[in-house]
Amino acid sequence: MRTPISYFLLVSALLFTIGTVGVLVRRNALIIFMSIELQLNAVNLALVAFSRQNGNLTGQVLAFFSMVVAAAEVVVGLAIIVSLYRKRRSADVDDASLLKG
Amino acid sequence: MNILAPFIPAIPLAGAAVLLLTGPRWRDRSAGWLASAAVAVAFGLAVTVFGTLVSRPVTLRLSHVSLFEWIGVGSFRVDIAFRVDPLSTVMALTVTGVGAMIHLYAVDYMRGDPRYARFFAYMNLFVFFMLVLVLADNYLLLYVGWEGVGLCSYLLIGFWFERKTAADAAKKAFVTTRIGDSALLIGLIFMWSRFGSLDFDRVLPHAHALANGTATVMAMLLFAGAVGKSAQLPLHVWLPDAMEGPTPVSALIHAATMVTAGVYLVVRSHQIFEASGVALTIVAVVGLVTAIYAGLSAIGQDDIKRMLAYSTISQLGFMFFGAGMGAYSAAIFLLVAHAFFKAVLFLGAGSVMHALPDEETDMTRMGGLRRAMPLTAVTWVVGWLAMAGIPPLSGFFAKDQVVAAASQAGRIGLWYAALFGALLTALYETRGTFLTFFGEPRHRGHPHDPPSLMRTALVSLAVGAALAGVLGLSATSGLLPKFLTPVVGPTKEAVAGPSELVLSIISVAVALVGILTAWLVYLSGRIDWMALRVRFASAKRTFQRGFYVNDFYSGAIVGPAKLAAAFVAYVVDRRVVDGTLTGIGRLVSSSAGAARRAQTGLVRTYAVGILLGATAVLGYLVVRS
Amino acid sequence: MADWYAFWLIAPISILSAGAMVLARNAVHAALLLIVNFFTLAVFFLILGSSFLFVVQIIVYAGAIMVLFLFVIMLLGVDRPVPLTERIRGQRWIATVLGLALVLEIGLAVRLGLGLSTGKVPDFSRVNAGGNVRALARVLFNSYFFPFEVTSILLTVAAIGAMLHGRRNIAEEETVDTAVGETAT
Amino acid sequence: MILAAIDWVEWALMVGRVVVIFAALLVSVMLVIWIERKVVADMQMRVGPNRAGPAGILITLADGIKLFFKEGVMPVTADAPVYLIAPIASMVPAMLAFAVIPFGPGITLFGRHVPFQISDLDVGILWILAMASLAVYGVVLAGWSSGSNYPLLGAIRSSAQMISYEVGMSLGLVAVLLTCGTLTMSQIVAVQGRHFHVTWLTWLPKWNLFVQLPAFLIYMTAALAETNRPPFDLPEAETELVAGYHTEYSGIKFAMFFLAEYMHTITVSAVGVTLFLGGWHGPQFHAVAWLWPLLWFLVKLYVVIFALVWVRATLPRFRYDRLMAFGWKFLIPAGLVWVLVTAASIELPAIRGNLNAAILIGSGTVILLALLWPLFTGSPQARALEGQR
Repeated sequence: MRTPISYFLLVSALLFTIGTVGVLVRRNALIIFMSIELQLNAVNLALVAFSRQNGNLTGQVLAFFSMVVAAAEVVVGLAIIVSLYRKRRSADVDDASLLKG
Repeated sequence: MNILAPFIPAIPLAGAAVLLLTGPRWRDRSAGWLASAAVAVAFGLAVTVFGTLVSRPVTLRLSHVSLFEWIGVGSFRVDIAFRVDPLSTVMALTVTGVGAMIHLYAVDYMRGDPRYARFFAYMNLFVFFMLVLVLADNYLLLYVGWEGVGLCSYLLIGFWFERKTAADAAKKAFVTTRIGDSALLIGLIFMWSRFGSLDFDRVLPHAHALANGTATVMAMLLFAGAVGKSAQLPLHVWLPDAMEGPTPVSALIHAATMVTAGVYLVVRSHQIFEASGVALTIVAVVGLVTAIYAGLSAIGQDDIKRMLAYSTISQLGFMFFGAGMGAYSAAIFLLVAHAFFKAVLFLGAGSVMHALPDEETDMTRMGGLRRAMPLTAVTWVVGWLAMAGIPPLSGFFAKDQVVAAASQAGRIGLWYAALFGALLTALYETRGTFLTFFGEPRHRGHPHDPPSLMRTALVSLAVGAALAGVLGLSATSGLLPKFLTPVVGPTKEAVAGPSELVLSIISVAVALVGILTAWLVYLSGRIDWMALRVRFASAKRTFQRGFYVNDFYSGAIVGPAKLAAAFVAYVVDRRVVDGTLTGIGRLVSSSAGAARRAQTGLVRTYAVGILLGATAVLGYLVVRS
Repeated sequence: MADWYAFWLIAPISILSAGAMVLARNAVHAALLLIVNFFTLAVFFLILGSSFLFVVQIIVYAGAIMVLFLFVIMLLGVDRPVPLTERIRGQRWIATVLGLALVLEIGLAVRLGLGLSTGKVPDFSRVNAGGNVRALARVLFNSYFFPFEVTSILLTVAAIGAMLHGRRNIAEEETVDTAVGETAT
Repeated sequence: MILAAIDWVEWALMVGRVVVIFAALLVSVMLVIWIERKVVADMQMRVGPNRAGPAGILITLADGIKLFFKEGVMPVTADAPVYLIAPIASMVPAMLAFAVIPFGPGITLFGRHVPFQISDLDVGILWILAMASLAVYGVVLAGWSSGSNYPLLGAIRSSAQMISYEVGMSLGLVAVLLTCGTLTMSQIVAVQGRHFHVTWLTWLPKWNLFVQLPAFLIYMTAALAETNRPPFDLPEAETELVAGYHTEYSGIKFAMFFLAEYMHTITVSAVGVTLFLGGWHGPQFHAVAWLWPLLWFLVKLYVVIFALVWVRATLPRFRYDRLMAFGWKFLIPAGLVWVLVTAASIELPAIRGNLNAAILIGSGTVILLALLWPLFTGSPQARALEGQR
């Protein structure tokens, strides 16, 4: 193992940021959702990297839980997007601004 | 046996509760029978209690029955407690006895009313509150009864609330008496601040220690309550209007309950009035003025029930006058006697109305009814003569004692005035009698005597009215005065004026003069009283309208009050109060309007916020470490 | 040594695919790029000694979640390219600046915490003795049993919730096939 | 780590194995296509391919050459990059799944042990599942990127079908890994090398087929659906969807789909052989010891493939809603129940050593009988019709 763990962390940071920027700049609800998935995965990477660094499996367990929860979240989230689309004929999150003050 | 005392009010209460909860299930007249039975049982209990009381030595004729502690705040303690003493027993007997007869009368009178059971529930409740009032052992419980009586009068006067006049009269009665009630409540608070208690036993024995002015204020506050409840000037206006209720209600209000409460209160609290001195005089003057005023007004009435209402006011005036003269037992005597003969008169009037088409109450359209309704006429005549003060009927002794008290106290001016009042009493009552039962018939339809049940009530009460005089053949040694002595003290010795016998003769003479005058005008045929009405139309109208007191009130008090209310409603409330509130609302909403710009509704804007926060927190952590 | 090459082979693909995903105009392309990214992450997991997460990443993310995404994209017909214009004023600038700030901060944090080039990585073979799956299961079913069970409930609830959410009420006659010229009864 | 522990010789061997196995796979595909056409023809009393080569064995090669030289037509509405990726995405998972299949115990060359297996991952079964779950991409992307309606419908149907049956398949595999207690393929094969302890059954190898019969049935059914083979070939139901997701494909790209499909068939058969039929186990001989396992493996593989072809020739195509209902309402519950039974049998205290096996075999037999019962009595519908008459 020659690769320093911090490299993985930096990759994780970059991916997370890319995901964040994606959430901020994209309007398509599905792509925003994908960006969120990217963020989650970036965090998973960081968790597994920490697990490696600390020499125990806790980080991997946490990443495992994160994946399971992500699966549940995707299912519900996509259902919401589908019903949003049925209502508004659009997957643009800017169109769903009912809460505008 | 004094443990029975709480049951005296409890049984009518139970009757009321049963009737209120199960009212519609009672068929035909059963509800009326039940209510009458409840009051009758209460009367029986009162008699029992009275019996035990009489069997005791004079000094021991007082007992308290405390049910439980009602209010206990610090040193302030009020119990639900009843007091059995001569005064309360007499009152309870009167209330239940006369009340029972009125209930009995109403069983038939109210027959067919769609709210029959409810009527009797209210009646029972009325009796219950009145009994609480007279049997209470402290002022607060008395006040409960006091207010309850007001409530029941409201419910019963407005019993036929479909009629606007009835609803208005009920409101008027309630509001007008409330003025007095408020004064009474203030008086009670004042009393508590002075004595730290509201128990009779802890207030009245110490009343003489009060400073003169304090006593006057306290007495006047109590008297204001009495004035309201007993329809004395200037708060009498509700009573004539109260005739809108069913006649048994009027009888109950006038004879047994409600209006007598004021007299009872004054007599019960006489120590406070005596401590003031001037207060008693005020009571006497107010009573006398009311008596004369109401007497004059009664002469002007064509409506039989209004005439009786003014007569009640005037008789109550006499009671207050008696109390003000210090003749408390005479006042109570008059109260009892009045209960009988006024009940007779009212129920007789009810029978007449019942017999005539369309509930006729205008006496100018009656006349000669004695042939059609002999029994009613006989009982009425008993009531009339009793009221007018013809011996040996009860009214004679009672009124004679009251009037004589002035003479014996050496207040000749007041005595003359009282005699004038008595003259007026004889005059207007005779007028009413002649117009209704004598002379040529002017009525429509074919009147007849009421059914047997109503007749029974009429006869019983007439007998009472005739014989109640035995209670007080003499002001000093009569049964009632002696019985009441432990409470009100012995009747004052005469200090001036002619002897009792002379005074009695003068009284009878005055009554006869009144009767003769009325005969001359209304029955002899020598004077065309109809033409007289036209000739003295303005005087007639003044009398009829009760010297325009009512109109004065609506002009001088109600009008400005309405204006003030409008001012409060449309200026103070709308501009100031609402303005402040809407101002606050506008402030909030405008600041919210500014703040809501942050709420774009766009998820991505919020996400920027989240990221900003995350960056800031992380930055802080990095910089700090 | 191999992990070094593997890392430098995979990391650029990972970051480029992520960036391209965010910039993709077509949702399907974005999804495909994300799948690529997930594969690279799977390889990272393998390098980091978690062969279980490596497979699970492929099964769950690539095999299930992204298929679901594609499915929804195709079902909704939102697969046409969309213009990437921005309607919220300043959003892109803020996003860029904050994103850079975030990367810098995390970089700083990593430098402060681990150091950027420390090669000192503890031995993992003892931890993974008997295979990564067995080791992970031991931890999972001993220390984290309760969360594990709770997660199962979460999954059930999510499945039911999604079913109810996505369901449309279809009239019964719509479900009956009718031959031409015949009317549904 | 796995990657770290490999030196250049290992690299060379690895590349060698990959090439050999890939080549063998391609040849196998040709063979399987020929077998299928021949067998189906025989079953339908036809001649089948008989021109190219002896008994038409080169028919596939000829077809391939034809397709290779055909013009590749791409619809204008197609999404070019995805359109090109789709056939590859279809082929790659089928091949990758082979990476964990052991063909034999291996051979010792130049003092090194060379296993007949590309990589013996410690997550072998999961790897197979992962690859199975990726297979859906080829179909979905092909259907979508064609920019045409029939392919899209076929793709959506297909993806729904494949995802659904994946669950059932994984439940079958879970039962296997529960009995074997390992995820590693070579160890699963090793476990199946043992024999039963019961006296009169010692000759019988402890193949998972015997202890996990319901799991085998579940797996094979799901595998048929996964590979879009009849009777689950809805994605390409010609009568409804022209040709399903690859309607718009032609030439070499179409050939790749074709290739991928048969590769998949071979893969699932190979997995079935490995997990349930004892893998390369069989009577071993000392002469050319390395060859026999390979041979046994291939024999079993072709038996399974023959069975699949047989099924194709026998059963009609499912209706779509029945297919989904079967997957969700029968296969998955059955799989869950079977996993429970298996888990219970493992946890029960082993009184006589083989109790768990006995339980599994017993309940498996009961289930099998229940399934086969209609064969002897006729289907309920048929009986209902009888009754009407």
